[in-house]
Amino acid sequence: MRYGMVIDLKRCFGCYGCQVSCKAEHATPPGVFFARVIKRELGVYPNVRKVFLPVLCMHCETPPCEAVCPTGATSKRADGIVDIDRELCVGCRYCMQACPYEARYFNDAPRWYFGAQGPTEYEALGYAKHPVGVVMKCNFCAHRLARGELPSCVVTCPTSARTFGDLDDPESQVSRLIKERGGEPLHPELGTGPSVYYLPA
Amino acid sequence: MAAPNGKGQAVREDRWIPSACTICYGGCSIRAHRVDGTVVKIEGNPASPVGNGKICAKGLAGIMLLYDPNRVNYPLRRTNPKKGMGVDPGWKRITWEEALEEITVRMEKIRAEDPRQLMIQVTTTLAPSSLLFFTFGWAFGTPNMWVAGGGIHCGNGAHAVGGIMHASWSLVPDFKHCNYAIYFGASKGHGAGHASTPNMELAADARVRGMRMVVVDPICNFAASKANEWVPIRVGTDAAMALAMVNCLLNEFGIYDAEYLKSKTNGPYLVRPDGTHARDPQSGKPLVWDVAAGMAKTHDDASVKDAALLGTYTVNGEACRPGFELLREHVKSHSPEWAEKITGVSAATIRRLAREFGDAARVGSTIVLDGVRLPYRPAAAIYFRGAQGHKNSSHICFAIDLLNQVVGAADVVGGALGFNPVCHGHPETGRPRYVPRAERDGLMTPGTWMLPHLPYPPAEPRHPDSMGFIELFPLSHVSPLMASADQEQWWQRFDLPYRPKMLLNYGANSLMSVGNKETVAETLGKFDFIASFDLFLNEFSDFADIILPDASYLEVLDPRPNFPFIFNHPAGPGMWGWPIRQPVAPLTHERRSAREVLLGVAYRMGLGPEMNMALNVFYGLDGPQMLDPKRTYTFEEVADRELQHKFGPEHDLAWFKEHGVITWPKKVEEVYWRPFVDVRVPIYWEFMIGLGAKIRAIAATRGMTFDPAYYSPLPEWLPCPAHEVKDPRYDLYAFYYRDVLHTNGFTMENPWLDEASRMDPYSYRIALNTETARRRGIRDGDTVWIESAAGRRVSGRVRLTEGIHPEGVGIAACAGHWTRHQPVAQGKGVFFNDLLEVDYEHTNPVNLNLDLCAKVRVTK
Amino acid sequence: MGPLANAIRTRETVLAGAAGMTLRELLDRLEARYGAEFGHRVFRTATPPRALQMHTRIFVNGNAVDDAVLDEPLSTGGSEPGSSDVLIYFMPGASGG
Amino acid sequence: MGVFTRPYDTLLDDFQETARPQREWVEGRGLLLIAGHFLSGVGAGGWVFASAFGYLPGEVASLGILVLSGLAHLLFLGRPGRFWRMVQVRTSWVGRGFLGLNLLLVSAVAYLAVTLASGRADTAAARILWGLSLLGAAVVMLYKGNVYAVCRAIPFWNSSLLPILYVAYALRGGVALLLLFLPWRSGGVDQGLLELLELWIGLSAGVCILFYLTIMAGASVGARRSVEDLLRGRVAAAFYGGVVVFGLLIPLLVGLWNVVTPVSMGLLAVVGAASLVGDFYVKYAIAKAGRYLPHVVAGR
Repeated sequence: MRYGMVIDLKRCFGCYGCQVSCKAEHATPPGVFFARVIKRELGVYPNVRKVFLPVLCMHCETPPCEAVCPTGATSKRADGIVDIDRELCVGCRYCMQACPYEARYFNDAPRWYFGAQGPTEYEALGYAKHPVGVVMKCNFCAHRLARGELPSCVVTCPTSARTFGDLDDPESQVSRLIKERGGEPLHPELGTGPSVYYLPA
Repeated sequence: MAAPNGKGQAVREDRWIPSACTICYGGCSIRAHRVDGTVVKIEGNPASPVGNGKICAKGLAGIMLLYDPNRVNYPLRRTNPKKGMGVDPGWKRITWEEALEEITVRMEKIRAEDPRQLMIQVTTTLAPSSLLFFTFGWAFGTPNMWVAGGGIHCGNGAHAVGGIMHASWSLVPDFKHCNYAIYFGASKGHGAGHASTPNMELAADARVRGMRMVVVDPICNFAASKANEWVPIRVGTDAAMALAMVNCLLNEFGIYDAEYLKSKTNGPYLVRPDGTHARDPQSGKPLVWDVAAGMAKTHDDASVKDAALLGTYTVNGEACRPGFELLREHVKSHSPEWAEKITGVSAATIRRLAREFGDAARVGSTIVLDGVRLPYRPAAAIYFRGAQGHKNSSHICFAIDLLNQVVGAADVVGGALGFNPVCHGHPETGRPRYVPRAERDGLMTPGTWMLPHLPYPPAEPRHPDSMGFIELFPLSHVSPLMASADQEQWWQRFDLPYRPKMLLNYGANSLMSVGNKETVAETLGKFDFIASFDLFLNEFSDFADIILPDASYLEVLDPRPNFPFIFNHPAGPGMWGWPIRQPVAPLTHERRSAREVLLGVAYRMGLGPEMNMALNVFYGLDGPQMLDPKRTYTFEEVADRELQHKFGPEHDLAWFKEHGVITWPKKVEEVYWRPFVDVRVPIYWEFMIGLGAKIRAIAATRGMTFDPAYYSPLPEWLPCPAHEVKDPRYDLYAFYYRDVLHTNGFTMENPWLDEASRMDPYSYRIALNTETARRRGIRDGDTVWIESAAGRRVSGRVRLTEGIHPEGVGIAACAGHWTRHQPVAQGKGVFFNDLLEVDYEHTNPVNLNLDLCAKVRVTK
Repeated sequence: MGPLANAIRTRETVLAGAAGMTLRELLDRLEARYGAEFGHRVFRTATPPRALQMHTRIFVNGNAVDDAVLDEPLSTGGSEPGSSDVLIYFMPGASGG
Repeated sequence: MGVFTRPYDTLLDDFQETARPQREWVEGRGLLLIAGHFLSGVGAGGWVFASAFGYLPGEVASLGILVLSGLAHLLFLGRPGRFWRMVQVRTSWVGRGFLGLNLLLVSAVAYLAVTLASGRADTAAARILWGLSLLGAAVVMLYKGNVYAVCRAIPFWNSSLLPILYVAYALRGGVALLLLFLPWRSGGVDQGLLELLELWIGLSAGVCILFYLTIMAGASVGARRSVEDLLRGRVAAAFYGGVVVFGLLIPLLVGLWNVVTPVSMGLLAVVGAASLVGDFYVKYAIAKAGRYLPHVVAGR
């Protein structure tokens, strides 16, 4: 059993649905993005196109973040999810420097979206989940998986660009998509063995 | 359940409530997760075809709108009598009773004097439900109502042509079957707008399926980036390119669908030398030439075997030619080489695209769906805001749609589809039911429409008695004269017997949504009194006298967020869905639903009978659900009757509150209706000749003139004022585009969307071509001035990009708020509209569409 | 009712007519009484086919009717025995989007 | 004009950069970590030489500096109270550094206690403790460079040269620390001083070469942006002013001059001070120049 995600770059057009959906699901504080969208431009006029690359924690087979963690707060679960035990984290941010996918965020101090106006009803409720002084990141919406639901970004994606499933099962939709459409992880040269694959645009 | 929540107590309430989004007028179906009275998540509603459980970033961010501490919580009254931009009204909290009493008294006085002195202004965001405000206008007796957001976000030309040619508000490719879609300044499926989320998925499916997409646009944006080909075009010249493509199809490749043109268009209608139809003396019906019989017959004569599309025939002693022949001849002068000079798109490219489009259409082919053999034309030409937002609006859309008409790719499998022009209703009740029908001259009139006046047949032009002169220009929807610099001049010349005294505003920030702020501010200054329903104080509020704290879309009831289906219900095959919008969070403070308030005011004024009748008309209520003119109702009761009227007593409001949506399958003859409905559409707009003459006869005497070419029966390319600026210092075309993260102005205050916009390289920047910038010594990130030839200036930071036409200056619309009452929005982005002139000269004299481009120069 | 109500200064009027009178005949009589403005508000064109204006709605005994029944005899079943309640509603044009 | 002040704005602006700059380990509280790295290097180096020369003030100073570095590290943490958890030495260089520092401190303090008590440094206990302290010092000097070097996420750091460079700097820092004591040393010119100077100059030459190599390596791989930052970008001031002028030019000139004709002790102390300043700026500049691996690059 190894949870994995396939993101179809042919479908994605950079609407930021995943980013905001993740925000709403996890009530992440300002500046924290378990999922986000990178928008860049390639080519020279008139042969140019914008590239939309949604990123999140890649839940690597051999996670560099886990290797460098001095306390063992970061660990890989049996189902392939790389998770952080926020009770063990000392907040040295070594993992943030080690992660080639910029998937980790440090919750340095309490922050609210309306700043001095204080937390909204929603934030007061949601931010209680996030201890200050530790590192946080995407966990494939483990709490939703436990309820038998798909991750928030998968459910919301207006273009159905995201497919979630078991990479160990060759018959799963994720495995088939990777095979049929030639899925590739981000920075394969690093040998981190990501569980998130991208289908060509 | 007893899972602990953030507050550590056991959860008492944990519900998912189905409703409808309203961050943009897409109105996608949502369900809100409420825990102990707090909305903790918004998701799409999988039970509804309006999104199928998907929802975009804007919709997800609704929570931050709901709980924004900057919202208006109490009725406010100004204490400072002086009105002006940035002048603090000195808001003082008052009671609802005080507010309503003052409003009622003033309106009663106005109604006694002349009801037309009341102007009603609403936002596009809440359309179609905001049109409910128009029912109040009808009851009150004023014709002066408009969607103020329309100035920038509405498509007079797009909708009118959509209505005339497709019996619908807008167009999309048949994503399920189309193989070749060419977009002219449209983002359907790649951003906000009608059926926003559903189209995103349909477009993505089409990409994966292999639909080839070509995007003709000055900027390489969301649609263009996903397209197989981006064709950069000079701003506002789309009509020239489309005409050249039609020319290639007809005169170079000889590709056209004769069968379709003969039976479904007025192509065979004979045209006299003066341009009007040859008509049957008795019935007055247009004549066609029956080649088989060798004689002229009326268009609807069943004995016509083979109506001629080409040739010259003598009828009543005159040499007459079929409309199609005239079209073919007309476009001859519009060669790709001619178009290249205007559009900057090479003749070779235009030819190639025309060829690709023509081949992709597979003229003559058929396909079997649900056991029915249907015409199969998997090619579509789509236009929207970008293409139509110009002075030549009508002709641009007409010219582009001719591509579909010529190859018969209109509302057939794989072609260009109007949004649901046909609905046979729910199987149990047969409601809602509407079908386009043949009107004057056998031409199509829509089965339903968003507004009281139909695009075809156009009403008789009349001397105007409304502020916007829509009686004079019957093909218009939104009139810039409602807030133009020259309105007083025209009112005087046309002896408008009254002047606006009071403005009732519903959520529109017209100071930013129409054009440059000085002009709009001046028109707002003319009102004695302005009452405004708002979520936030905004730039417009500086001119309001009373602010009424509105309930957000998450706090109100609306029985029809997606009806009429021609507006924002997904087109093409699939399911019908009629969701409702209902409160997902309790109303707090002293906020109230504007709908309830409005109803209350009407009854309070003794307008009960008029209001109830207006509601009967608006909701199409009759029989047992008809509102009794003599009674009063709550809005809940009205909604309940509306739903029962459409879906039977068992599907009342209570049922909908629980289930959220009722669905039933679309029939193939509803989706691909064209072969099943006996109507024709005009490829030769003969009616424009008479219409133009009548309008000129009324307008000319008052000094309101226009180039007759705008009313020619065949499309022309006519330049925008921007194209005619001679001063060489102004060498660039500023245009706006719709960012995927924002719709209209109020999303700018949403911190989740603001955050994403600030991570986005383009949202808040002025897009300038790298090479263009280099020649001016402008570097990425520089702050520059954009100055229009008319001397209007906006400032902002530059983002250099290879993805924009070298002559283009691209700005995401609706940004640049300066009100301190929206701290998140304040100072973000660039206020594009400030570059726009609002006057008759910049208005299309057919549909009153405001020109949305400006010739500018960029300086550091 | 609606704006025209102001123009013709009345909301309700009773017309005696032979049973079997069609709606079109009724409207023609009203037009004769209230003039061309009425006709313009009711019909799209001055000459046949005189289809009803989009922004005019007519209810006969509480049922909305359209062009199809213009030339059918008015159904009875109004508030008075043997009579028909005919409600004509005029909307002003609106500038929308 | 938004709701937030600088850090949030910077964070969002950074997302528009092709290669996002690293800030956690250099800005705000991140400066504490850089200080910690600097101090631990100087302290460890200082201990090695001071204990080798048996120069007590130097030994004490080194230990003081090591304690300071420990505090700096501690205060940098998001949850200092949990510092004792940092014991994962199997794969984590931070864990190793933490243990190395503790080993060094404990054994060094014990060594001093034993030698001062007995007055003799050649007892078996003393030798063992000294050995342990040198082992600890070695780990402390080694771990810093490796902490950076293993970060493949930040190409400029991800270089095998970095550990060597940091060790060299640590040693040089140790020597520089001792130079600071020259003014107070009894007697005129002695062996130790000359050895110190030659040692210092040798090491300086070494760091020059290593630094040059590091930059060249960076310029040829994915770290180009970082090198630009260093040579002509947002880190240039710290690089030229701190690393080059303070850390290399000034001390080298004075040092060489002194070899020709001996100058005042005070001036030699300046060599040490300037060299230490440069030492700090090396850590600062390299950390600040760190940029994350870009994800979208032409051709992708």
